Amino acid sequence: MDGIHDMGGTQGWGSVEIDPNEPVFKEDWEARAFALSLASMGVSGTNLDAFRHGLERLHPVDYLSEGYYGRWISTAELLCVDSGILPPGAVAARARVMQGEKVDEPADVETQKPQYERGGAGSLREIEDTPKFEAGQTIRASSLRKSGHTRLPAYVRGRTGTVIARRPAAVLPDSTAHFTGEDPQHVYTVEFDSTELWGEGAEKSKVRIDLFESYMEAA
Amino acid sequence: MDGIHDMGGTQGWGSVEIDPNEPVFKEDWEARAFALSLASMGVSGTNLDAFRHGLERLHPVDYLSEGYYGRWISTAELLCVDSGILPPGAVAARARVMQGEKVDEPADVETQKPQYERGGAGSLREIEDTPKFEAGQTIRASSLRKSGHTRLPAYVRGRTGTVIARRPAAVLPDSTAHFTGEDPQHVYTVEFDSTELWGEGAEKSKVRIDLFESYMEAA
Amino acid sequence: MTELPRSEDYPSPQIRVEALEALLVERGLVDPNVLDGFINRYVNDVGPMNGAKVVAKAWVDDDYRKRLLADGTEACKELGFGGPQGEHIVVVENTPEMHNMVVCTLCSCYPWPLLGLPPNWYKDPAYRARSVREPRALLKEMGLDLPDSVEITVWDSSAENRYFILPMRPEGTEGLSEDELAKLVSRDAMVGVAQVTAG
Amino acid sequence: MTELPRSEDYPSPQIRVEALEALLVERGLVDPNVLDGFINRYVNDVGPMNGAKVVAKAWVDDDYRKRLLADGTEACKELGFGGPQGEHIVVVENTPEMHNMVVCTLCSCYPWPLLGLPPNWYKDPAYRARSVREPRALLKEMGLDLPDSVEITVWDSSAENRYFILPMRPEGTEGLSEDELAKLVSRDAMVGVAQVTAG
Repeated sequence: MDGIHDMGGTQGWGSVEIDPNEPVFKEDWEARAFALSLASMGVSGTNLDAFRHGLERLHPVDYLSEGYYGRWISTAELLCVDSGILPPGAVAARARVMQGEKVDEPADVETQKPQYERGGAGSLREIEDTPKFEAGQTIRASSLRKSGHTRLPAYVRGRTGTVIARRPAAVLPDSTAHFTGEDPQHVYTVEFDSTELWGEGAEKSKVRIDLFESYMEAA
Repeated sequence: MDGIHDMGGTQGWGSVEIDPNEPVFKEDWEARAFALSLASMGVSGTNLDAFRHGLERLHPVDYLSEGYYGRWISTAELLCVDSGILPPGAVAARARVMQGEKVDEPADVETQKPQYERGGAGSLREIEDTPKFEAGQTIRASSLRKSGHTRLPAYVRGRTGTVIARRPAAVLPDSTAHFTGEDPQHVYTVEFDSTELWGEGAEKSKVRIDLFESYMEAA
Repeated sequence: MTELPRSEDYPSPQIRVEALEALLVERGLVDPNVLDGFINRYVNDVGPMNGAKVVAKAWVDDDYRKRLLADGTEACKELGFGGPQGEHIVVVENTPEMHNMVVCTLCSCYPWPLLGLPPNWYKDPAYRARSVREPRALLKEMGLDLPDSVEITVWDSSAENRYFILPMRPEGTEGLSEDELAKLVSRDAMVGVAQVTAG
Repeated sequence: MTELPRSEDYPSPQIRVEALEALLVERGLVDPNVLDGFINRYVNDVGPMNGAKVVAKAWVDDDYRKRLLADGTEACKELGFGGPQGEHIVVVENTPEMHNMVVCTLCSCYPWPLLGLPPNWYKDPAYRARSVREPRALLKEMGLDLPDSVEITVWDSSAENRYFILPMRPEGTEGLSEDELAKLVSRDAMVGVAQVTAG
């Protein structure tokens, strides 16, 4: 989807501060949010791609204002509610109860974990399809915009680059995030020149990005 | 620039609420912000395009959180400081003084209003250049990304459409906002099919958008 | 170029408005009475009632309707409507087959002389974002459920042309005067997110 | 699909974390000890010290360096480093002519087994946005001012491959042991936003 998460090349964000003494977690709740988020994928029967898509489904203002682990805990809740593990509103109600309010907690609903066939653990798969592209080849990234999850960022869409390597095949996030199957595909690292992406006035540099085979066409 | 303001087709924003009894200004300060913003262009020697670019230069989080007239008053300040009409920090210092804090207000600086030649009031211009395009012609919108101001939204870049009308020539915002000249150009209304913009699964509809001649190439 | 502090570290917009006005007035750069004049104009004199007069006249006077569709700027001037954000007005007619609506995806350009300042929904990111991608779903959520047979065209005001919708005259209004008709015409119908009803 | 209330109307993330944990524990779906284990692992056992060992070994053992560049996943496993977010590790070498750096523009993918969880700057919108468009200006602001003669390649981790930078060994470290070298190697150098200095 064309959401706030797709940040490559967007402008106006200001500068980056490095805090050299930053702890792994700034606050205890962030550590808990991290661990619960990892657990949420298993208990909801979803997967990493669905989790990433969950982050994208948050309202842009929330995405920007909640912080990294704030986004994670919202997404963990989203996946649990999607799959019926928790009823809608359960987390907010319990949070209010914990803060001393008198609130009715919603009753459990029927679980509806996603049903789809997994080809193994993790995301890498061995496939027999003949690769469509090879190193050195010129390709164009698809210019298609999708409403669902995709890992093709807007900044390379429709742009021309060169394949520099083929990587292990992997499940297609566009399908896996929506539980319609794994659709494993070859993955390639593609190099784009900065002037192709940002115009002649751009800093001279290269971007190398991993693209799934269906994101690419021969150019 | 590729900023948060370029919202056409972006996703995740939720639904729109209409308040049928909404006043023109919800609060008095909004009315004042509106009037001051109109005045700020004149006193800073800038223009409407620079004002629009000022809105885009706000940090994305501020852009989303300050509200419409909040953005305007920030931009009015930006233009006054850019042109040296007010020293940097003057508004914040005065605001703090008005709230009872003891704060030193910064001394005035030398004004540096933009110097450039205007071809008249407003944005429309009469030009003698032969129009490059005509109604019925198929064109492609430029796919160029710019760091400065532009009125070519990302969602039509690189997409193919049909010219439906030529409109009065007008100053090019990309130049005028940066005071490098007016560069008046022909302007065309171009129709894009929703499937060209958003893919085959999109709602069937048309978008008609005004493009400056330099945003277009024959297709 | 100037960079402002982030809003979280900055005084509220409300107090910054007061501060900016004071600073500019002290320097003799703005006159508070002129500001009052701007505000008064857009609170009291310019608003959807202007556009409604244009629509009502076009409904009762077919010659005017033709002039309006041929040259919106001039036809609006006939009724005394022009000025900032109305340099070039293009009027688009809704029909039983084609529904038109207006947006400004990049900011919130709007035909001020005919409609005044834009309402919050028009400035909402959701409206700016969704109108060009899923107008039918958006209109339905906003209360206008168009049959599939009606085509939708969305006008994105990306330059200095300002688009204004001439809505369809509702049935059952044959006996009404121009003034009575004008009272039926809502702002939202002239932006293309509603239709006019007989009331 | 579920839509959550907007954060302004919602309890704070902090209290929602407690609520979610309580609800899942009550239902027997998560074990707090397992959560403690996850946290403990990434606070204490997995972090940049892992990557630093890989770098130091590559600096002192040229055969290892070649294996590392040829098959990062296997070479990291030799030192015991693998697991989530390390399914396929690709190691890229910085040279006097070519500087490499890593980003994930779409979220914040990062080679956990080698570097632990990403620091805030890596997750900052400014880093995610600017690294692919103006890497040289960004690196300079972050303290790494590269000569114009050095080319820059930015690796955007958009799929399941995880990129890891083998920084240049600084001059003046000829006499140091592998352990001493590892202490010099900073996290930021292994993401490509800094260089290693002799200390």
